[in-house]
Amino acid sequence: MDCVICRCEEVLLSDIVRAIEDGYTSHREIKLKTRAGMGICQGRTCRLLLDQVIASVSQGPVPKTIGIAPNVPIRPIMLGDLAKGGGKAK
Amino acid sequence: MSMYMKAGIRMTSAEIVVIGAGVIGTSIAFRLAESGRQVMMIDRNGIGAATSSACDKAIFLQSKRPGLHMDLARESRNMYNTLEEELGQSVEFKGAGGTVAIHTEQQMLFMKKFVHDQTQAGINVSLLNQKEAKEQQPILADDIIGASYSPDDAEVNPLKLSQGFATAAKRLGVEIMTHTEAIGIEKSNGKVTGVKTSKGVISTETVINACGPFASSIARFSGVPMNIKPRRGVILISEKVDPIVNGSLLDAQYIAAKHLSGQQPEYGIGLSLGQTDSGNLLIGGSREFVGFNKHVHSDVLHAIAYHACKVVPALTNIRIIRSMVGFRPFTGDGLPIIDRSEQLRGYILAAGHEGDGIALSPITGCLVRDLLNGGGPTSRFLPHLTSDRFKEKTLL
Amino acid sequence: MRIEQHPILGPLNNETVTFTFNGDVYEGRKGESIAAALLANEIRTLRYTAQKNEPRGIYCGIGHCYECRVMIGTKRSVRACITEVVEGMKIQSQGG
Amino acid sequence: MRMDVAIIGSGPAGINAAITLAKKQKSVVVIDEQGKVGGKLIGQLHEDPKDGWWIGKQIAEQMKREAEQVGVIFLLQREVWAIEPGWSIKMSGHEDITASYVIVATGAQENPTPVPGWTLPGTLAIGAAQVLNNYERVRPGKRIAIIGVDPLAFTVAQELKLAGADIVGIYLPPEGLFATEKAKPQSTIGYLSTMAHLAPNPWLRLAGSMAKHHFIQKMGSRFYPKAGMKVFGVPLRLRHSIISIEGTDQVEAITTVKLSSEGKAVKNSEESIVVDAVCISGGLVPLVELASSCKTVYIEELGGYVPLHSPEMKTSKKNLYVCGNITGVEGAKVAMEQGKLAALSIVYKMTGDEQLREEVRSQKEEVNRIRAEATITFMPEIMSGRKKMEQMWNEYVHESRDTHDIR
Repeated sequence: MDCVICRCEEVLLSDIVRAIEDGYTSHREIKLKTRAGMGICQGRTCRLLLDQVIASVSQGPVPKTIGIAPNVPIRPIMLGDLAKGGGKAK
Repeated sequence: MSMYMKAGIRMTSAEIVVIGAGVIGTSIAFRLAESGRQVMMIDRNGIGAATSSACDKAIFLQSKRPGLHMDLARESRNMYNTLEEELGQSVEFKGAGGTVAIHTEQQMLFMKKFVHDQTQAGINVSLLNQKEAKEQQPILADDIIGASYSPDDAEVNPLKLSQGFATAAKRLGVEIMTHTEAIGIEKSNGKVTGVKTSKGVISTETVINACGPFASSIARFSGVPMNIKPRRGVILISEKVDPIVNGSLLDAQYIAAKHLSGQQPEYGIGLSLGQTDSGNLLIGGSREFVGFNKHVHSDVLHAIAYHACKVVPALTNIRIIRSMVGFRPFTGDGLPIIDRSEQLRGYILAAGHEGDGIALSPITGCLVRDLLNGGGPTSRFLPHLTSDRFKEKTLL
Repeated sequence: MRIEQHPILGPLNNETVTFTFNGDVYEGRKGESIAAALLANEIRTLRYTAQKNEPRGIYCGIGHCYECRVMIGTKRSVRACITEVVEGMKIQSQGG
Repeated sequence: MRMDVAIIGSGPAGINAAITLAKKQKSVVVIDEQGKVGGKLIGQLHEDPKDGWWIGKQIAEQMKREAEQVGVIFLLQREVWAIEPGWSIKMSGHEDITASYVIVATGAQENPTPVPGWTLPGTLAIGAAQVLNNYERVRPGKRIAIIGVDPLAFTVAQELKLAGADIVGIYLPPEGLFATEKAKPQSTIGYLSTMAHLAPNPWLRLAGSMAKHHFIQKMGSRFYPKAGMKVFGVPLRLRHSIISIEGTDQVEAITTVKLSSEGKAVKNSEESIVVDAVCISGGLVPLVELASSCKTVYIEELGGYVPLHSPEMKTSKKNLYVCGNITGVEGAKVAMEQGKLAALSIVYKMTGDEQLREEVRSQKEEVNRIRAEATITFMPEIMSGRKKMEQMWNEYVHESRDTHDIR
């Protein structure tokens, strides 16, 4: 039975399986292809699930990706808050 | 079960090997396959996984300098009109026009001349007063003094673009090997004989280096030196919001950062704003020479955010969910190198589009096709895109 | 839904606050989260998704999944699960 | 604001670290994105065989009072979005905090188990149900089903029951991609046996003694009553799994299926059961994102990726320390002792005081003692996980002694 995997971007298990079968095999490729992990939670909820799907479809070990690119901001903050540190040099 | 999962290469020879599966490599692979060539495309990561997925989505014509740059961009822009039909899928292309916001009298002076030159060159672009600018782009700050507008500017989803080219190329028989890194070029008697990869050797007489900012590392083991250096660009991605941007938006500081070398703003900040079909805003950006350093100090993010809020105050309450770091292939004159190597036969370079990879992706496939096949509608551009134009001045 | 009597935790704080959700007026308890206040009023659906228009409510409860995001005035994507409801608060469902 | 130490996370680890530091006359700030202090502690409620009722909310309030008395500054409802060397803590609202030392005590997050229909309002991560029920005092539902068989599921089931909810059962997750072993009765009984010392739980004691050996595990799964057994009045259904959650605008029912002793779904055994809430328990995973600049290692027994750290809680980054569930999933009492240990290590490093060296040493022992005594073990192999970490740290120190300042 099909099931939502990425809740933010409404990506289904079948979407991910299809992408893997089409040759998009890594975490990043699946993200770029299906948008899984691109939403407001940035993969916090689906990251580990994606690893499991990859392992299952490719019949390999669960990829032990940390899945955490050191990507700031680590929390979604308002652009206005981010702007407060700017403009010093001007 | 996917064939890409297994290690090792099924095909061990190819007529042409394209290294790099970004918006440039995939476009080349597609056009070559279309012209009957047998092509293999390799990428150390995945389709469009590097620079082509860390860029904005605008196809701007009015930001280009009149002359060769403009002619290339215009021709490429026209190719977009039929591209989705050719690829058999949507790349979220929209001819929704583009606006350049003008904030200061100094910018106005610069933009007046810029727009004048562009109009002379036959570009459909006009200057808007404050009221017209706000009508065109209601989210602009009240203190803008005007804008320039072109209905010919357009936009596309870069992720869909490389995926679209790749899918269409595959349909035409191109074999795509992802997670396959080129680690050497095999040569004999001054000719290419193969590409050494992390998964084995592919014998070929023609190899195309379409590695964008990473082209230099391939060039190094080909023995053919080149001058492309990475210029880092950072873009902020917002949460999904209802459509608020009409087409694409730049500000005059962006144009200045692009074209004026003397008065660069700090971190090369200039606003570029676009919105994807999914509702996320892409808020750019910076231009910096920091090598391949992916770590972005918060000062850069602050500067981008500060500038964006100044030009578009409506963005203030929108949340930023992440930042994108891309390395643009910088040549120095804003134009790519599409050229055969003189020293090594069969080695072709197709890289160096800097921030125009998205705009010039369609035409680059045709340029390389015409370079290899001879003749063709784009061959008139090729003499201007050779690598020996840099012979006098070394950038690195 | 409120646990007025609890064998271990004793009686409940009875100080109330009044707030609105999508224009309707509700009563909550002082100090509780927006999510708790809405659930106590039997409201589980906080928003509908952008693409498929599916209902969503609180899921992780610790501010990670953002499923419970709501608008408070002009402030977007406020997490109902970790934000305290206060007197006079105007809460709106957020699209997307 | 310039501080000696900034602590991210006000859970039991972070807050105890803060109290310890403040008592040693260090200036310390605790930052949390929640409005209340205590992290996951606030929802906890269980009967401890030795100490009676453990009421997380009260313990958190008490610790907060103590912390404030000794001068700890709390910055709540601040989202930390970056930590830059120096240390500069970047927060929403753009308040500037610089600190000589940082302790990242961000705890753990839940690992979801996706089930068709799990996005319907009314389906909650089990930790969310716990906080709503015990802290907010709002029942997540009147009739509740629980997916996943693990210590947290048992604990929360009992807590929901205490608050008057009707628990229709604790079920196995659906068989498939995400719960291969967890979805099998046999391996679940094996897993339960590792929690045999879970004292407040009679069924587990039984399962524990029954399931020590593989053969008996097999027998157990075969003879496990199809109707389930009741554990403090909650049906534990090891021979049923939930295959979907139904409803239009919110949860209205679950569909269950019977399982063979091998864990295969029995044909035509689907049954629909009316519920208004479903809790999913999929285990906990350390939340390392704010410490992602440190070297991290994967240790299954600790819950996944964790920052590489010394037995004194220091990481590969100079003056960055960790404590609590970010270092491996354990109970609140262990987290508190780890917090104190991280704090003492920092004070020792700051002062070089020999007496502190002794305090650090004895606090390390205290952590181990509390760990050994824990009544709830989330990760059955936690001890071997901790040993692996110590080995990895020693290797790291050995490898990097010429290049790094790992003091």
